[in-house]
Amino acid sequence: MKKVVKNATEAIKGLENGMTLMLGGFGLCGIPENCISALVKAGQKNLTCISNNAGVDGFGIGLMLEQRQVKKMISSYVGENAEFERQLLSGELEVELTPQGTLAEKCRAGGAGIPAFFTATGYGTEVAEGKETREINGRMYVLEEALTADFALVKAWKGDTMGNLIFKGTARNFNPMMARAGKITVAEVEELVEPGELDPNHIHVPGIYVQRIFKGTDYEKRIEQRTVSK
Amino acid sequence: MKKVVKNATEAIKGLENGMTLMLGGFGLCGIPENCISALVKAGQKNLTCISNNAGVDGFGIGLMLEQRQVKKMISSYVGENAEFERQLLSGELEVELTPQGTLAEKCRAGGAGIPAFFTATGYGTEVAEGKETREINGRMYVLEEALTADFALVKAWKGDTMGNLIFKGTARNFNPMMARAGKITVAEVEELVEPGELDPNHIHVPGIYVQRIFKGTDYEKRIEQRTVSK
Amino acid sequence: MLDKNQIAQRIAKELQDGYYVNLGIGIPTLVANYIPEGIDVTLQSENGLLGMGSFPTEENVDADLINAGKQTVTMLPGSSLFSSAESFEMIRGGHVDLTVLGAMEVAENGDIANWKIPGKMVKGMGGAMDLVAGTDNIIVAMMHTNRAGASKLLKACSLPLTGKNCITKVVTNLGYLTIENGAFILRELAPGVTIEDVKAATEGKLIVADDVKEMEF
Amino acid sequence: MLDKNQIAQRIAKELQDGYYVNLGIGIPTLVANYIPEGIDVTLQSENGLLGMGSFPTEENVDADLINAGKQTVTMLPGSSLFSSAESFEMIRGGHVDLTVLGAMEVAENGDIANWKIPGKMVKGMGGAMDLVAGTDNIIVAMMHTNRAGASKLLKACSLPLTGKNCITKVVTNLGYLTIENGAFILRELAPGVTIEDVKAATEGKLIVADDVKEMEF
Repeated sequence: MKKVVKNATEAIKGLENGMTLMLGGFGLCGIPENCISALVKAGQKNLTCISNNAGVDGFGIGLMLEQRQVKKMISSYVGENAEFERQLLSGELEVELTPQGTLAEKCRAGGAGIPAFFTATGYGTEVAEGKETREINGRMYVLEEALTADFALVKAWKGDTMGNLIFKGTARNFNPMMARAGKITVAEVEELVEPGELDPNHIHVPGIYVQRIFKGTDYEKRIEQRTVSK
Repeated sequence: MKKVVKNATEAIKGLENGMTLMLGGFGLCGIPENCISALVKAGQKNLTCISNNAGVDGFGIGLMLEQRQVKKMISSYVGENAEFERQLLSGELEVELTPQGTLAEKCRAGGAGIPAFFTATGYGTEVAEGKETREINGRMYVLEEALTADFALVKAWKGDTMGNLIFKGTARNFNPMMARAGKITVAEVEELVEPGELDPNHIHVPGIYVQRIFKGTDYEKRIEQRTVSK
Repeated sequence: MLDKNQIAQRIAKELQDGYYVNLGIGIPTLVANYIPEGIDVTLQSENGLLGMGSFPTEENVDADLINAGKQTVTMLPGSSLFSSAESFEMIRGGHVDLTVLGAMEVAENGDIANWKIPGKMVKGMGGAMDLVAGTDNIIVAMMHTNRAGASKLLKACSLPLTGKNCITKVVTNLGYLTIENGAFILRELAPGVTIEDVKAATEGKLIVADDVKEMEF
Repeated sequence: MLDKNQIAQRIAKELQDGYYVNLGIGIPTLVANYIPEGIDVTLQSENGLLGMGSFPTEENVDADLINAGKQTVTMLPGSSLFSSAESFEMIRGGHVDLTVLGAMEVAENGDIANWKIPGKMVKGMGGAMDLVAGTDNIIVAMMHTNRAGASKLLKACSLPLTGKNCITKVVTNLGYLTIENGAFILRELAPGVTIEDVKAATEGKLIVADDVKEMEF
């Protein structure tokens, strides 16, 4: 059971052109910075990226967009990125906008062996177009299908060599569900510890979901809206 | 925001004949002992109880069965209770057997606003009889509906006065999902602390789901299979 | 006429002790500044935080602790942290007592449009569709008319919908209105605003409540 | 002929390094005693524990730490605890590498029956239906015939099913068989057992593999 790899480059081995990826994070909070850097360096193309947001110009998934690596984004909000807008308008990039809760649930379902579920979210809107709808107990619902990915790239605070993960603050966000929905899940962590150092009762993602893990380096953790009070 | 009540008797106020209850626990591990005692004392009848198991003779839900309080059980395994068997065979008690994972997911769905979901579990068995089935991506699935309850009675290890809960060991089991699926969720805890004493990152059930909380007393924590090694 | 802060202030009067509340970006965020004395309210941030506190001091800024508007925030005693899936279990499951959000258009049948303008760059709906589908009690906070002076309270929304038949309360710069049985009911007038002002600014069916009164703060 | 411990021992040879394994009650539980040297296996208990250790010493018995058979257990370094919903996400989502469970009947098409005998008290399926639907790699551990001497490897199950077309491997007291294309393939014979013995005890279609051999331990 050797899950520990040396670095991001080794962790994304086998990640090929045309694959579907999940990338954890909300805005720039909790994104897999090291894996994104390795992807930009490796240069895979035609990727479908499932991520709540699309980064900003010059950081996060924005870096992949600049290298024209992304064919399609599945996201709930993409409004912080001028390069994204340019590629979308020019037709280079495809986007599938999904309500944030539905996106989270679709990822969760993908890891949980639930191929499809009903939700009231989006009923009567263009999100429901082409999808099955039905009345259940007097209310209308939309049938949504699960998402899975060839690679899920997640970022955790602490992890152990068996792949158990703990997140910090709101950097948890989409990471836990995506970790469960990847055929190969790569976790980059700030602290990599030995089995037994994490309290079994505090683990957010059990190691069974994680295939590769490494200690990330040089986290920038860029802040989008630095708001302070006195 | 006054969630703290004095004891189990106060906590189950409004729990009436004919209601549907969820009771946390797996076997006798993590069951709401205080609430069950209060229910036996209060004597409500014709209850529908959603619980993975049905207790044993003389303990847990077994105590409610002895008082003929239960009309129907929705469970995955009920094999440890002779009184249960007697009432079932005599027609006094109804039982709806549900696969354990489907039961857990139905409770989770009930709290999560998912009215129905597809699962492969039970396809081709009598569990699927009368239910919609369909092929998704080449595999057959069964449509299962969510469960909710008038009262969810759960047992946690620690809780704070805002209703945040932390469980211990495998006493977590069905408690978190049931806590989310009760119209009124009652949590009994071994230790009741002030807000801020529980680490926000360790909380298993956020207080938003819990309407009433109290410090339980006299936990017996009976063990069904005391297995030891030397 | 109300300014943005006064709109927030009026909405804050709807808060009840013990409420769990999700505040959208813009005017809704300002509601947090006017929570009445003695009322205990817990703020939910859909990126995974219940019990959101104020902005941090410079020394306490933490890149790993932001709100749904991507602003740095703090926690309070009793806060809890969770995943996005859990966050929307709360929202979709109806556990949030009140959602306050902005809108581009609201219709007399309770439809809301607030995420997309055809021909303009689409940013995405974020969590808005889940919030309007999941919460029973929703207050829309917005200006009564758009910059071109056109009504935002319409017979039918012209923009792509965020949700159908879900809005029951609207607070604008002109007043407080409820939506019932296919009409806007004018309940309260902002100081200095007349019934005629509201009529002129409302395209949808408008009914003036018998007991319409001036708004109190 | 194998005894229960030898059945478990043969199954343990199927374990691979890094496997996450769910062991059912009965013979399957015994597999844990025969995990080969150098093979690191993590045991999943569906009531909410990954990384199950041995039984506790008398002093370490904890009523809050049991396995799916309701027995007191221990944790190991690297264990994790979780809810029943999470546990079955693992199982249903195909994250468990191997499930070993007992059966009353297995059919040549891979159907399994192991939870209900009409006319007898029903105890319930517990997690068995989820395990057989969720795991690709399932080994059934059982006696080849029942107490009355009737075959348990059948053309079609007579008892209510636990799952359809899901079993691919069966280890019995007589041998090791796979299920492929609607037939039992005899791969290994237990010591002292002949092909004729297996044929006589198997009601379903039986094919003897060209390279059938005596089982090694």
